[in-house]
Amino acid sequence: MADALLAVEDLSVEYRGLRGAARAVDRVSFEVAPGEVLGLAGESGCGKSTLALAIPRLLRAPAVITSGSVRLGGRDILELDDRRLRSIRWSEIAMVFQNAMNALNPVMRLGSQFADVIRTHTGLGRARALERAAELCTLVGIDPARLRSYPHELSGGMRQRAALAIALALEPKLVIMDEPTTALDVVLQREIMEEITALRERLGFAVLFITHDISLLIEVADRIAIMYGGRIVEQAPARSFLESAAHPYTRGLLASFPSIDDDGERLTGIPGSPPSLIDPPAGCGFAARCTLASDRCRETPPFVEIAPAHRAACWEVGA
Amino acid sequence: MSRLPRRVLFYLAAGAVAVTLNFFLPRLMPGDPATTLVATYSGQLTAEDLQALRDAYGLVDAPLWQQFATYLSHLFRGELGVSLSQFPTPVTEVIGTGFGWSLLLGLVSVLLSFAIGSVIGAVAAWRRGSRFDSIAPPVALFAGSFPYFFMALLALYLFAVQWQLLPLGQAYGFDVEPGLNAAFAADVLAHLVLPAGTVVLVSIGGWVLNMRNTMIGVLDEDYLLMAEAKGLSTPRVVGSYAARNAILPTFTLLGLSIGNVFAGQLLTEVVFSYPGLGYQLYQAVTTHDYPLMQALFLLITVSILVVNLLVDVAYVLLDPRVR
Amino acid sequence: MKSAAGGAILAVLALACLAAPLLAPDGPAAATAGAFEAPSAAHWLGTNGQGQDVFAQLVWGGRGSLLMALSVGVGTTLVAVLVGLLAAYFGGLADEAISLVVNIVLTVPGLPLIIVLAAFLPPGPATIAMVLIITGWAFGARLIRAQALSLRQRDFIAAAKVAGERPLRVIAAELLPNLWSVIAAYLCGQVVFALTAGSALEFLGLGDAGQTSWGTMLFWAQNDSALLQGAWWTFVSPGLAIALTAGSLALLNFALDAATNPRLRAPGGARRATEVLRHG
Amino acid sequence: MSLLDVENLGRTFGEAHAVREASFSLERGEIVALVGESGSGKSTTARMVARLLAPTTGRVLLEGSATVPELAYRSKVQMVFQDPFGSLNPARTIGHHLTRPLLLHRRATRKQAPQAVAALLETVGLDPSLAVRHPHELSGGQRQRVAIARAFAVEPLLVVADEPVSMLDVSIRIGVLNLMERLRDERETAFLYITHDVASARYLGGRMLVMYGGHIVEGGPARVLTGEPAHPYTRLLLAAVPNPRRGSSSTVTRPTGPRPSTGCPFTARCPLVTDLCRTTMPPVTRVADGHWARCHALGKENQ
Repeated sequence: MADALLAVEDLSVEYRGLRGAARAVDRVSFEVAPGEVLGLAGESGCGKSTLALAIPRLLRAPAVITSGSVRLGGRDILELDDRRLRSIRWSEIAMVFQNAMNALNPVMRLGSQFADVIRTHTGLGRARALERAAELCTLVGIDPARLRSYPHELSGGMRQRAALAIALALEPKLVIMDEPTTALDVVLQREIMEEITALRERLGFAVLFITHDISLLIEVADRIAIMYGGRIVEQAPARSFLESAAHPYTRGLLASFPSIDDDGERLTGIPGSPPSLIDPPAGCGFAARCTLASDRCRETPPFVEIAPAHRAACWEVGA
Repeated sequence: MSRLPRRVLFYLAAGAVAVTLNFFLPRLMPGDPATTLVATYSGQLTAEDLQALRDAYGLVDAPLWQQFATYLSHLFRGELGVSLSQFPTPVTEVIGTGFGWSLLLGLVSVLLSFAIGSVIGAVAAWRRGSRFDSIAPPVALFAGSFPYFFMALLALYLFAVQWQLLPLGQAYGFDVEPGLNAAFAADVLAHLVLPAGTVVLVSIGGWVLNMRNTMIGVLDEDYLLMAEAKGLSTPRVVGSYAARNAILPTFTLLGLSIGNVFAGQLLTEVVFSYPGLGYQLYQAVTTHDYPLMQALFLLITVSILVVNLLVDVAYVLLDPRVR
Repeated sequence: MKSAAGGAILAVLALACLAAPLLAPDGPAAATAGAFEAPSAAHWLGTNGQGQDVFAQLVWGGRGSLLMALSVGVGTTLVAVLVGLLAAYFGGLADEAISLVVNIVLTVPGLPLIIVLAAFLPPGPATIAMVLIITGWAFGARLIRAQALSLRQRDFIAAAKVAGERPLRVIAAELLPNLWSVIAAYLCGQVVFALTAGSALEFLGLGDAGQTSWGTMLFWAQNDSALLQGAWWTFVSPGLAIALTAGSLALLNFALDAATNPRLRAPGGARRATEVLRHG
Repeated sequence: MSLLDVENLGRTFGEAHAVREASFSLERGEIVALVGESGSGKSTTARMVARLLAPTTGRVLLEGSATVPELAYRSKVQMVFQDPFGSLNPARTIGHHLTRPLLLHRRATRKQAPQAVAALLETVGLDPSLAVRHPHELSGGQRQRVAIARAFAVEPLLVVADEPVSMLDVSIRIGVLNLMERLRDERETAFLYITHDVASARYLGGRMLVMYGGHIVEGGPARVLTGEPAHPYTRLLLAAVPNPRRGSSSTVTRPTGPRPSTGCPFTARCPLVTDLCRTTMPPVTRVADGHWARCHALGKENQ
């Protein structure tokens, strides 16, 4: 897509720990169009959170970006100097973290946590910034009086809404949401998801939505990418995802979700456990657990298009 | 403010324990406290003085609780008894300026070691894994485990005896006229360098380790990540996000060490014969001046309780979650 | 590496003291030379105010000091572990009462109390040891209680109950094994505390000046104003001995502490790394 | 006489009523799922059944008796915990975890213990060589299987499983759920399965009890409750669960206030709330055979 908002090319991240380097993200490429919701799903250890932090360059030692580029609106974020990097953070890329309780500064009132980011990027006075904060609160359904409270005085749902409001403070083009509703109960999760969909339709920002819950993604995302062993193994439109999923791991994952209205067929899940990131197996990481595995799988399968806007990295499902 | 009343009650209880302990201290001595007291000073004291002494300490042969009652009544009237070694001057007079000197030496050494130690600790945490971070903590720990009085003796020997750069002890020279003038202040400062310097050297290690461990904890928190993601300026991130949270546990430790100023400094005051409460306690112990000893012990304990209470009050202001 | 260095220094010191009869056969008190003789071939560390050989005093005296430090260290650690575990396991009223006592002992100043107690009781190493034990256990009790409390909430303690274990067995077989490293680190710290505090008391003249120990050596150095005579070896030798022992124990403690709290040693990011590696 | 009868169980912490009037029973070989959001009281109920927590009111009968001695109760009722990293002692080997219950309940002598441990590990699909390992060397899924093996060491009649799979990766969860089901079939062990995930409760089949605000508000066969729920809260719960097949989601009421102390706990969020609901707790109303709910709205429909 020529006019992609975010274009990630061949991005790799390594953890230089005590027992050798672990490649948490391995030559990942994907794009996000303006206003689009790209879902990124995978199990723990697949590298999705590392990828989320790599894009705005928030990774800290021992994590190191070893290759690739991250273009936002044409400019490569990895090349920016510190000052320009800071200027695009939050104004163009904002983030919502999994546990808002830890993401909000416990000793600072909510109001100042809105005001400091608004004033840093817009130079508005404190009063004007607090007015903007009040607007944002009403936008996400929080009583503006709450701006005077501290994070521990808010309920779980309210904290997550506040984090969402702060993320939208500067009307960013892209919001990266790393498991934003995983810590919430299912009813509260539904409310926050509807909140996000409504805000997106109104403000038109793009979302990189990261979660382990594929059924949630199928409802909210436009396209879904599946990560395994630090790589994207499949990417397809959300609408037809259930029927069109081709990669053995994706199919295995979909077969691991019991549903509300199934006819009681037995599910199998996926035997074995995720690959070691320290000395990753040659070729396809899923070969050890894959029923279709063959000698060919010792070479890394290409990430080929098997249908319009539908790509997968597997020899068995290739063209 | 639910936590504060409970803390005030605790300090009152601790105060009561200290007072009772103080009452029983002389009764710890083998044999009857009165006779031992009398024996040590029988030469210099007349019969009525001895009797006055007995009354002063409720050491009359009344039942214990009655003795305790008279002891308490004296206490509340501020009469801590009469010093034996400098009979008959009341103890409060003997103590006199000791409190001030202890406070001066204490505050200077604690605040200095806190400031320097915390900065080194914060830098070590911020540049985790660097060479600096692998050297600073063990060196700090090694210096911290040095026996203080040996280091003080060594410093005294080198700086005062061998190179004669600094005064040998006392709080100020005899040739200087005490008063609010520059000369006197300069002289006090000169006398302060060695005692305070040695305390700082020994206690700086503790602060380095404390701030480093606290900072490492804080730097791993999500709100630090969010602060950086918000593109806030580094001073803002370090100041109101990292330091503002790291200060909390450090503050309680600061409170404890200020409290210890009155107690821990005893060795410093003895080695440098610095006329604080600690030095006076040492003199009282060596001259078996029990009334002075008890009064000093009580004063030191009460000062520590007061300081800790102040720290608790301040802590409540610092941490909204505790309010 | 650090713990190896610490261990080595400690071993050398301990061995030297044990071998005192061989190294200084005629005992610490023998006045065989003039006062304040500088270190020489005959007297490696010179002589003190009474003409006694400083090296002999150091080696013989070390026995007393190290023994006292060890006994106080072990004593306070035992009390701390006992009190801490009891408070943590039984909780409720017992916990409230014990914590109150611990906090009071912690707030009441240590050194002045020790000095006043030592002044009232007959002087000597036994008094010093007893006084140090009475006042030295409180911080450890609070530390062990906090650790035990956090462990007690963990599910494996509830699981042990569900499996039918009896309370005392749960403390001994399930709780304690997780506390060894904390207890060992605390023990090291306590031996250092006992050594320095004990020597300080002896230095202040509250010990038994007749018995030789590193602390009393410093007392006599101060008393004979060795300082003014320039006889630095009389106080540097015991001082250095205490410092080396304390330093090596501290290094041992640091290594133990780092082992028990990996976050201190490995850089912070490693916690995320370990999560990635562990799942990988 | 059922295997387990829970009669009017209640528990308060200070003035908070964590569990109120919880009553249900369990037969041998039956799986009953206790479903609810956080704060609904489901874990507290589980801990009372496992005798880790004493009830404030009501009682738990095992095979008809409320006074079963401690060790005997433990040999019949075991528990599996939620956090795979917290439920095994980091300082002990896997072998130790399995040997202790075997010895305590005399299911094996010290000499037979190693073979018994190996057999237990194989039963839960683990390689016996893991016995010498320590918990930190195992993955989350493996640890949870060890926890299940430990529960089965005493050949219990009932296993209380408190959110046993919620912290596991999705692909591994099904493996553990299938294991629980197989053990139920092979050994006729009953399970009290505590979860917030309605879909996994339905997958395990058996009966389902829905808890809200400390009360059990609906009970019945899992398939029926997920198909035609009677209680408004159960309907809300099912509507909120992400369901890829259903597409767009229905609107959900928003919580408007704290939970009332009198009357039905759900009044604050219930679309059908009336004054009656605010004052009196709805009685148990029979909806169909083995399917009941506590809601005043039901009362009117049935008249």
